[in-house]
Amino acid sequence: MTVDVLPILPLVPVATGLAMLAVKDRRLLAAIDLAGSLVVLALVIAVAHSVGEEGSLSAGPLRADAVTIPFLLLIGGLAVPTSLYTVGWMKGELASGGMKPGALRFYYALVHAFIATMLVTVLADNLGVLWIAMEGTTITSAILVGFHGHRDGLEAAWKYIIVTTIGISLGLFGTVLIYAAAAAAQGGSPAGAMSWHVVSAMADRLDPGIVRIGFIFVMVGYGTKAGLAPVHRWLPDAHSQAPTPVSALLSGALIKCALYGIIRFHTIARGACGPELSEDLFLLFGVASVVVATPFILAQHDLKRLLAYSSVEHVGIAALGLGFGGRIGTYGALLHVVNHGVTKALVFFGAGSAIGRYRSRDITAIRGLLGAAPWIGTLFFLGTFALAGLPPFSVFISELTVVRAGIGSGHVVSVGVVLLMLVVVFAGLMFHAGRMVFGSAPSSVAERGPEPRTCVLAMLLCAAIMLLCGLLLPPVLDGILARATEVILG
Amino acid sequence: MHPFEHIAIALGQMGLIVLLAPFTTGFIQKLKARLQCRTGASVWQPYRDLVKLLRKGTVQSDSASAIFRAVPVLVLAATLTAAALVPVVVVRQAPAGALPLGDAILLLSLLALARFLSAVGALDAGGAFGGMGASREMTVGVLVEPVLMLVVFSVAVSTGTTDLGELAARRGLAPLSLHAPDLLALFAMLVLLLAETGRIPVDNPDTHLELTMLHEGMLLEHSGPGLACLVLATHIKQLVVMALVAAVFFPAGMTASLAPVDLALALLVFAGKALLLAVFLALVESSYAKLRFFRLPQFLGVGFLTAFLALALRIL
Amino acid sequence: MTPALGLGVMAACFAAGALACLMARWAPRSAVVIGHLGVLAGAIAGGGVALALLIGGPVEPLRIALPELFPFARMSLAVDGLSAFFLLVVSVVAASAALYGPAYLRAAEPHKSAASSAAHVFALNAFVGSMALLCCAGDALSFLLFWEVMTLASYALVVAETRSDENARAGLLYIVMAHIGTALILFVFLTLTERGHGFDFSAMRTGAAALSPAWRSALFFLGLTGFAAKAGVVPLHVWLPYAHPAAPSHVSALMSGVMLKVALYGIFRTGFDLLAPPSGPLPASWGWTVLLAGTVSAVIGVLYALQQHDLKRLLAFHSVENVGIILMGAGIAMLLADRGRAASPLATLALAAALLHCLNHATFKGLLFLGAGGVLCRTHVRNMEELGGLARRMPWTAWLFLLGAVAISALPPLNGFVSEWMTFQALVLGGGKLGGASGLFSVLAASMLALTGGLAAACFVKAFGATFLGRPRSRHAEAAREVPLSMLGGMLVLAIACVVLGVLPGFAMLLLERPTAQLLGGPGASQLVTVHGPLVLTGGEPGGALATSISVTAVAGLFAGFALLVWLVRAWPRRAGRRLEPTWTCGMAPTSRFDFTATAFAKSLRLIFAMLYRPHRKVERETGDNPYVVKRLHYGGDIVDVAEMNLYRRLQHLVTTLSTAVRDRSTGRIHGYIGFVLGTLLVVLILYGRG
Amino acid sequence: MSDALATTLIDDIGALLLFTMILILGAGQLYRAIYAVAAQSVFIGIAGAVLGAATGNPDLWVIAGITIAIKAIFLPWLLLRVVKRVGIRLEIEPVIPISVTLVIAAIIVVLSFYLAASLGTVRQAITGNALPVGVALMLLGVLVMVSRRKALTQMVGLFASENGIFFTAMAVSQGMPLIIEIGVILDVILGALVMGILVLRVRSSVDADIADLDQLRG
Repeated sequence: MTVDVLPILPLVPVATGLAMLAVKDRRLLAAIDLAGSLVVLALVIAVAHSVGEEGSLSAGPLRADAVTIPFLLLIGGLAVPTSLYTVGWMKGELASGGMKPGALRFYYALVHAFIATMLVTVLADNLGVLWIAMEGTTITSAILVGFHGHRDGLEAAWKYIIVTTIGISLGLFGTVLIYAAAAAAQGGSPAGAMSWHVVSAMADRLDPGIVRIGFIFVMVGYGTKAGLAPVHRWLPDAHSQAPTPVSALLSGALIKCALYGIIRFHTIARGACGPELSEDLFLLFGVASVVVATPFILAQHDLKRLLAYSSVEHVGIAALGLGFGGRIGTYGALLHVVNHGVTKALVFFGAGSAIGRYRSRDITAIRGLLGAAPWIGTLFFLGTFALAGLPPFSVFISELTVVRAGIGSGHVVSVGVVLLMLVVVFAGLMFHAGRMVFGSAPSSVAERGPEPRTCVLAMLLCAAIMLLCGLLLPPVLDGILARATEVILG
Repeated sequence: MHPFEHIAIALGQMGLIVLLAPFTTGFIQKLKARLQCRTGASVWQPYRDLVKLLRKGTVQSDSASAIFRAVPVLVLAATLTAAALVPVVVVRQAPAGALPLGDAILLLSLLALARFLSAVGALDAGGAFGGMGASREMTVGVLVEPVLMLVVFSVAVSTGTTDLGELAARRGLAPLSLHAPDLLALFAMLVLLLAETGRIPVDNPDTHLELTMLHEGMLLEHSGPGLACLVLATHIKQLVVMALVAAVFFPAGMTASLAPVDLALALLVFAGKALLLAVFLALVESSYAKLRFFRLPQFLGVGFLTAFLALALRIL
Repeated sequence: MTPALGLGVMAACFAAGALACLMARWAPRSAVVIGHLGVLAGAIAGGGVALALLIGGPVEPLRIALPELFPFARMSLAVDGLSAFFLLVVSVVAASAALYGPAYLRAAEPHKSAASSAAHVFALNAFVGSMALLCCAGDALSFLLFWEVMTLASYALVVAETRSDENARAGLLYIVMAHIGTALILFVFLTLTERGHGFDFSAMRTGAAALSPAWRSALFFLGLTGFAAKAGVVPLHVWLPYAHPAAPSHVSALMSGVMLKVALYGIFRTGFDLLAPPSGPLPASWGWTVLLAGTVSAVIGVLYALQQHDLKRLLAFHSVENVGIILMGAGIAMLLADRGRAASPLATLALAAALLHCLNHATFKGLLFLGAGGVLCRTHVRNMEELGGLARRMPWTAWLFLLGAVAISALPPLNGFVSEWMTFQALVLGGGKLGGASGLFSVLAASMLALTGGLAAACFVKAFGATFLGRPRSRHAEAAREVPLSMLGGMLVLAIACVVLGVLPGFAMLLLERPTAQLLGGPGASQLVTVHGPLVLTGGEPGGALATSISVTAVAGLFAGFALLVWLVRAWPRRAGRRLEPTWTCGMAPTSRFDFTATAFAKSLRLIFAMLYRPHRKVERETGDNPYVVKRLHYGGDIVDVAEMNLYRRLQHLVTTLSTAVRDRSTGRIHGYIGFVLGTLLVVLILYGRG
Repeated sequence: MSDALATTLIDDIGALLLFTMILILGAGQLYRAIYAVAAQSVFIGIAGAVLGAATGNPDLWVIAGITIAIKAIFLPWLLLRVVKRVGIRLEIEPVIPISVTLVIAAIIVVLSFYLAASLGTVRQAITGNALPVGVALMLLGVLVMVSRRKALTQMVGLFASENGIFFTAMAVSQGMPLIIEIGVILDVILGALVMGILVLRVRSSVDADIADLDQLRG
């Protein structure tokens, strides 16, 4: 494979975004959107294949190594179902007046800009470029969150942009400190002090004191972006007010990119000041996320906020995986990131369609979903089962691995607390999902037209991936994750 | 010894019980009458009643199902099988090859089966009295069974077997080998004897006032040969329980050999024991009033406590 | 046909049955039939494999590696004696339920949509298949996977009709309790696999051996709680009376008869096999807890069953009672078990009693649920107060239900008595051997078992009487007709099993030979059967000091002989025939209102055990103008399930108030959000800042 | 320009920066806060120039110029235009009393110097005490955002904390690579534009300050 695939990858969504600005017709926009996503997916698979063979690909500030591939696959994997879902969803929005035809092209362009910034974040080898791309994701997604323009959307957008910008500036300060440490280690010459693979190579020569403070700033900064408790409070507002495809991307991919950022610095900190610091911090934030999310899931009224808090909980579980450390823990965390991304997208699609159909986000107002929309109802219910961690689905396998790592590394108390919280959350999710899915739909909703085929297709795609990874772990994915674990643990 | 000979002995003893049973009831009725200064019916009256009933036609409720007709047969069969299990005259070490008959738990369960089936029969006729009789009989059953089992267990725990034949053999045939735990167990057993045979403090056998009768309530709807079977079963059950008390607490007098003279002597001793218990029953019946139904738990509670003390003394 | 091939055939049958749901869109009726045929074929194959392993076949367990699904764990099947026995239990009930299913569905839910019948067929095959394979699971991962698939499939069957909210609530309570159980079991298994560096049971055994006794006991109690939540032991039984009646009757039979046993299989596997110390006696605390839990479950289960007037809820509560009886047997077996020295015959007797009661309960509970299903599908009414007089209209179902009632009340000729008699022997003679306070307690447990037997008898006289006997008390009962033949076939299979296991217990002992020998290390259950083969059953060393033997076969023979004799005596002399007259009700014309209803029947026991029931009643008198003339009287009385009220309502209330409090306290203000970021940063800097 | 002189100059500028941050914290009027941020940006420009001279790295001069142009001139102008368009009252209503804010500020400064003291060898890489000053400035900027009600003052706080990061970034040995600096500034500008748009849209549609909206909770 020629090396130049790498720089093209982020440019493709930028190109499609610009092309969309000039188009007004909805169907054409949808077609370009889908085509763009498919191209991105193809390129991602190509990059993954070549990294599989050559270990790493680099072009200028961008570099794709084993750790990047799972996240790259996740973003590419989610882009296609999201654009597929947007086709059906947009028809509904235009019909119900949620989206003005004039703003259509800006919406599509922003979504592709958002995907482009996420791709750069994940591909960036230069820590500064990583930060800039992260800031880019914040800005594009903040506009998307506030796109509807009504009061709640703007409030959510404001909170989102302010809190995450503060978070990211903390991240920048951490990056500066680590850059300083790298420069000092190279006897003052800043050559390559910003590029990750250089810094991580000489991690053991870095001054542990400054790397310690730098990592703390990065952990808290990018942790805010990733939605780790107690700095998670913007996440439910932003993810619940954003349009459904955007909230699927936010929950499915964006918080994972933030976690990717922390993983990059985790490798450096492991080298510089030993594994205790970063693993203790991951453990602290992980347990906090799972514990804090539980009461909000139980006593929730708004469907999308329920799913947002579930994202907080699952990011906490991924952080726990990294916190338990060791080969199994890191492997489990990466597997959980991928599994949760796909499952959360499926459930957000189901929730979006349900809200569109029932015209209300209140859980008590949505009843008899199985009756009103059988396909969407069943897939939504299966997705909730998966989120709750029941076996035939993939999330159970990754949670099992994380718990195994926890018991193996002797953190029995935190494993006990987490298992308890997972059971309570399971009860909460089942209670809410049961109330929504069973019973009989109010008559006004029941005959509200057939389910859009593209939405069902998108959900089927996600469900297929979810079930596939649940029943058997494909060796390709297993290989990718194993290699990524090798690189992370240095 | 040929295994079927073992069964022949059991059947022989069962025949003995079937013959003696109506006589015991007649004797108790006669004794009660005498205590109340009236002459009362003759001792052979129960036999005449049975023969009369066997010859009469049956009147059956129109709403009863086939189960109603089958119940008398099954109840009598169960009671007869129970009668075959209790050692009356002969007590032999069960030879290795023989089919062991005579386990106490099996005996009590067979009596419970009889009670179960008669209650079902009572419900089938569809009247209020049958239902009430069945409900009260089962409630008494619930309260009596654990105490009965506890008494048997308290004796079985030390000797290591619940087989009545083995029990008697191991406790030795010496007369009056009673110690403290045995005395308490005997007292509990006597309390239960009253409940199991449906005598005064628990249930009044002679009354025909529908609201008060327990065991009688279940027989109300039956007539003719069916009623004969059930009445005979009641008589046999009474004598079986007496025999059980005799076998468990004073096994003296039973023979191991089959010589006719020993058998006759053993028979006399058994008759003496049975009549002694009959006198106890008659005395209690004529000196106590019937307890209100919901006072029974306290009455049987006394039995349970004594049985528990007997067990505690024996095991601790 | 080697056992491995048999297992493959079984799995294939279940898969084929499950795939039958695909054709439900065009031919729903034949899809249901084929689905149930798949279950039947799978059950027969499974039963064959189990019998082959229990009777003939090699002694060491059969190991089959499954295809490698997950890289980190080798999944495998390992069928040893214990697994084979429980596979047999699953197969027996599954076969009869499969026979019973199609006709029942056609009668009970005639207008079942294609989609829901497809879902039903798929879930049923998944349910039975996962239970069968769960018994044969050879490693922790496949055990957990099949365990959860079993839970999910049964959840789907419970909430099949999506319309009724009551089902949804029952399903929710069921799946949450099941999940709590799974979380505990997951924790125990993972701790063992981590210590033993491997997922299969042998690695777990080495892991357990490496653990300290305190850790091993802690894991045992966690595992016990987990499995008890699924088996319906008293404090954790609350979901059972809601979930089992909600499912279709043949599924309730499977859930009550078999799923509870699979949970008990878990307790046997962890208690006697995985966590058991390699030599020396099991820790006494294990035996005590299990015996205590068993006794409490048995007594409370039957007491609550007595006051139920919904036929299927009554049977569900009886499952709690019978699980208690099994645990009593297991508890005394744990107390007596001593792997070091030659296992005492009493321990073998106790374990044989517990395992045999698993099989017996599966048969008669299955029979009773199928009978109740017959009543339900003909009358569409579950409340006993509105039934009555069905014996004349449904004679076959009535006789089979009566047979099941006699069996469950542990009365002689049938199988309930045999396993209960063995439990009595184990408790009494075991108590004698243990001596001291523990001996006293185990004999007291024996008398509690007798109390349970008495209560069960009273309860089933009420259930049978109120449902089948007397006059029909409603239009539905009036219109009842006999159930179709295939349903009777299903019930007959179980009835025959009850009779055979009751009259010839010796054969059951041969089945138990392999499991008891494997778990207790000593000679198997066959030592309990003396020279006369299947006829005589003895507790303790044959001929030794503790020999108590009974010949149930002889007793059954005598009983049948006498019954025939009495019947002849009664029918022989020709005399005036039979007259049919209305029942004597003090001269008034008898109507169905005169019948003794279920509430009236259980009233006396409700007053006696009022302290436990805490009954509360409300009586409204409707009087017309004259206050002394009562026009109508409304009587409402029910009992409070103490465990449910204190434990579950309070817990639920606590969790909801706590979470709403936390949620309400969180303000939406952005300053709070940024404050949290700043605060977290400062705290982490202070804690971790300086190296 | 010798190193010792550069270090003393950087320390002096650091003190000035801290002083301007105190001004922002204590500002009663919005105008004063905006002018204080402008002054702060000017000082950072000067620091850039000093470091450029000391290390002879031309990039620092470019950065100093851009900082002064963007952060000292363009952003305050943008903020003042928004203030005029929105016409909000000039007083700054504090969420937590000013005295408490000042106490917290003191704690933050002490903490940052305490932390910096623990870093032995690497201090040479960052001239003077730019590191503790940078940490203090950033944390105080966030403190301003926490303690002020109105959206605009929060934006002021945000720019102040970004200035802190810039100051430390410039002080690191030869300074951050140029493209990174320019990228960061570009992002700050974009962020400011989006925030401004949001404030104006809420002001026009709902006529309430965006920071007061707190419907989304629980």
